[in-house]
Amino acid sequence: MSAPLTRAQMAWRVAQDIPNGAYVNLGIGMPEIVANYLPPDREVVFHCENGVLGMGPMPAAGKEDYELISAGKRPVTLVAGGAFVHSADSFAMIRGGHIDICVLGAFQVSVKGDLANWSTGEPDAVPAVGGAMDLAVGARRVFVISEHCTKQGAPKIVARCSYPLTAVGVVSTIYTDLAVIDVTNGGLLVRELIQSLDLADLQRRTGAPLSLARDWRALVAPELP
Amino acid sequence: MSAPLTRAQMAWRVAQDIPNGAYVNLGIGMPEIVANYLPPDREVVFHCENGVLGMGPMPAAGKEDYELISAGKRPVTLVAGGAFVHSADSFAMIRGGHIDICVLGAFQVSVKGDLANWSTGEPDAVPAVGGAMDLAVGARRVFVISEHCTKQGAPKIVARCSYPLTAVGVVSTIYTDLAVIDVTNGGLLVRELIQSLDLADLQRRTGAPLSLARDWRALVAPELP
Amino acid sequence: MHCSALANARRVVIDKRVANVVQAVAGIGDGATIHISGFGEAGNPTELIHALIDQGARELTVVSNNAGNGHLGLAALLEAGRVRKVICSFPRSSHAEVFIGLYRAGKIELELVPQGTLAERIRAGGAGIGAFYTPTTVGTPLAAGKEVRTINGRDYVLEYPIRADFALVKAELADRWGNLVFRMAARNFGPPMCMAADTTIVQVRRIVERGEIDPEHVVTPGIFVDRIVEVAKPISEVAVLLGKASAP
Amino acid sequence: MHCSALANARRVVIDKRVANVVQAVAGIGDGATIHISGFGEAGNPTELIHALIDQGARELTVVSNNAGNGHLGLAALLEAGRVRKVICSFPRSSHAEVFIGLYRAGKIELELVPQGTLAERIRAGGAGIGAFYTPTTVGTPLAAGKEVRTINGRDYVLEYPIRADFALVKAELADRWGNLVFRMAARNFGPPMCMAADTTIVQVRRIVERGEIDPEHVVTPGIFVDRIVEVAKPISEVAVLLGKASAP
Repeated sequence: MSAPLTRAQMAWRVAQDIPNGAYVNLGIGMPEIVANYLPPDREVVFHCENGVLGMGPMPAAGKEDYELISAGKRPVTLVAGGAFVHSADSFAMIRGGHIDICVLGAFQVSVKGDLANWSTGEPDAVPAVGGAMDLAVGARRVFVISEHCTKQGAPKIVARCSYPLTAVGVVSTIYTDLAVIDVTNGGLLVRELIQSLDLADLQRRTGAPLSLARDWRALVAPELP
Repeated sequence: MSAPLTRAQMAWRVAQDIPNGAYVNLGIGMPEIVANYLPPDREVVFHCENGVLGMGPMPAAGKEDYELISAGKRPVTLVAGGAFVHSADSFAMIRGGHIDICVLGAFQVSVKGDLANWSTGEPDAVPAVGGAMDLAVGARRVFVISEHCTKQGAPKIVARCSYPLTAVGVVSTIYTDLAVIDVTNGGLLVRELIQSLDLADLQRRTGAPLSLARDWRALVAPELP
Repeated sequence: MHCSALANARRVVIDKRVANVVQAVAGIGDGATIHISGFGEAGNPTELIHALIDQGARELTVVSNNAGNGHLGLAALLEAGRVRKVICSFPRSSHAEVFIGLYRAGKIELELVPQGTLAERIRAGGAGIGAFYTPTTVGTPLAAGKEVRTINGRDYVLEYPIRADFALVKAELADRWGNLVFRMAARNFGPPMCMAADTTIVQVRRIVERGEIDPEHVVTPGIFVDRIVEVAKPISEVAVLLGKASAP
Repeated sequence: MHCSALANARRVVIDKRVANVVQAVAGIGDGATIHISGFGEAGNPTELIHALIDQGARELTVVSNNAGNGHLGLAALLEAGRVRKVICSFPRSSHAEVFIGLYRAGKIELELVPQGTLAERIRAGGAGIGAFYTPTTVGTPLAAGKEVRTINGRDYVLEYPIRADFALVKAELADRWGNLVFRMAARNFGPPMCMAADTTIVQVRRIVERGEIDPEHVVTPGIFVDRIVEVAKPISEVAVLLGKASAP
């Protein structure tokens, strides 16, 4: 297979990199569906910044309880071994470095791992940040999941973010529909690439210099509904 | 009656000034016995800085549980409506101004309400402060309970503390075996005085200027065992 | 600090129950700063807010994670024109049309605070902390004008506490001493807000006897609570939004 | 931050149980900083401390509210000459003769921290706060050399977080995910210390099944805990001090 990954496949790809035992926060939007593709033998604890530690799957229809919701304000469930905490304690978990992985969407990511995902800076936009800035600086590793380019074809991986920043130098790995790219001190390192592209193709779609990891692999994902 | 108050009578006198509904922390030593003399119609919640809110009386002999102790490390009980919290939350109560009254012993109190009660500054002393500094700055009102003079007859109420300070300008009222004295912006105001002394007598035992409240009263306490 | 007149102690008898939401919100004056608990539709003290609307206080500053949903609760308070300023982390929820309209019309002030910084600033207000350094917002527009300090090689922004004159909070159970337990994700900002207001007002589904709440399970001890009122069947904002219930 | 190799994640499988106290304290190296829970005789992880004595680590810095009682637990660790420095609020307890002897002989360093500042510095270490301003110690010898800042007309002292390499904590119950509940006043420094160590090691009276601890009643969630070990009948320091039990 060689086509760009679907959103489901991107989420699946991120899920493969979440190790057993990790404490994970999934941002609102595409990151939320990562939970659906976790390999069944993995035990992972999902954290929601509104104070739910041990988020489980969506409840059955009719069983929704709007006092048990995710940060995205959808009804969820709690797994055995979960716990409820208040907002100050929840963000102590985040800011204190207790969340192993946070998966966030992005408007832009820079070559230095700067993240812009909360505001496009348009003058009439109503600004809203939620927990994004705390998650970006606090999680041990920040995974970005995002289409490689905007709908207009502009690169989202850039030399320098033009949108207002969420946090500076925080992104570990970028998972796009075309590639998996580590942000390293030596720059952007392509670890996986879909088979229909070569590095030059990917570079044309990217606003910052890429290099190919010596052990790079083909980015392949199963067919998913 | 005209003699200096006994320690029990001093504790009784402090207890009369603890209003219904107050959240109260009693320091280690003489302050602890204040609880014994609370008028029976008062509902007061005693806080211990080790995380006990709602401290009750001592347990019956043989019923001691050394996981339920006061800040003075004596076995206590918990009243209905009490709660256990951890040390950071317990001191949030103290530092955050949620304790209405703290009763502390003193080596010295200054005319400005400075308190010295944790160290005599002797060079070979092992320093130890516990929660005294947090209580002194955090409680809404600090009551000092202390003999008026040292065993050697030196005044404990002074123009300026010679011992290392616990906190600056925090004492509201001083309850001694001779008098009840408010610390005010205008200086030390004697509100109650035992009948065998007049102000000049008290002044000779005090290291800072006193004035007598217009509505001063005799300091009288019942006979107590 | 310098007065032994004890008559005006804050709490006269430890029975914090009031009869109804009208009494619960008594004394909230124009210009007050008010903490309002809740995240999305969980933990909003909707009945207290509606009592506050009826009570009439104006020019309020509201501290809350969101800025109201639909036309109920905080959104209704905004719509009634009572709020001068909102301090929140996420005013742009899916049903935040009231706030968005006021904001675009220049009729309301917004102080945008990251959610973790908001929670910590409120906790600091309740815990007597004068200010604290947080790594959140370093290098972003939200740090503009703020002091930045490098500590152990990492940059931090200085943030100040947020205290309120009143906190309006929703909890699950209370006893007459004001001990509280919450329910699931409705806990959110309730506990820190209870700590950080001069007067903390809590609506609960049920008031139980003193001693019924296990002292190991108390989430917010009564020392942080001033008034409690039972609202046995609070409105579900989401039910109204989804058309499954009607507004009060 | 810049590595996608995932093999070395801190937690490989969420079963934090270890078989015994020897395994529990494995890996504590010379020179480590160690949080030790407890206040007086309540909440001391005595069996973990004795395992640490047997394990042999030296030149330790210990953070604990007190500095040991009698000749057990922390006092025994001090007596064995393993501790270079103690950070505590009240080292002069009624049975603190071991610490007092070492201190007077110049054989141990002491950093004296007011109890509330100690608790808050530990919490800050666990919560990612870079530093904070507290009113405690202003104008006293314990503020010597520290930055003082006036905020809203009140003076505050700047204090920094205290993190440890390891925390040794005693709790009551745990499940295999490391969720904890404590017992009465033995809770004290346990929860903040669990948050503020690279590796948190907890002895509990009983390990229960996952799900047995009500999610509303969890005091320290497992995210803050790395290793748990069951010590069904922990020694009572006070019973030994009072001559009602013998030392191990």
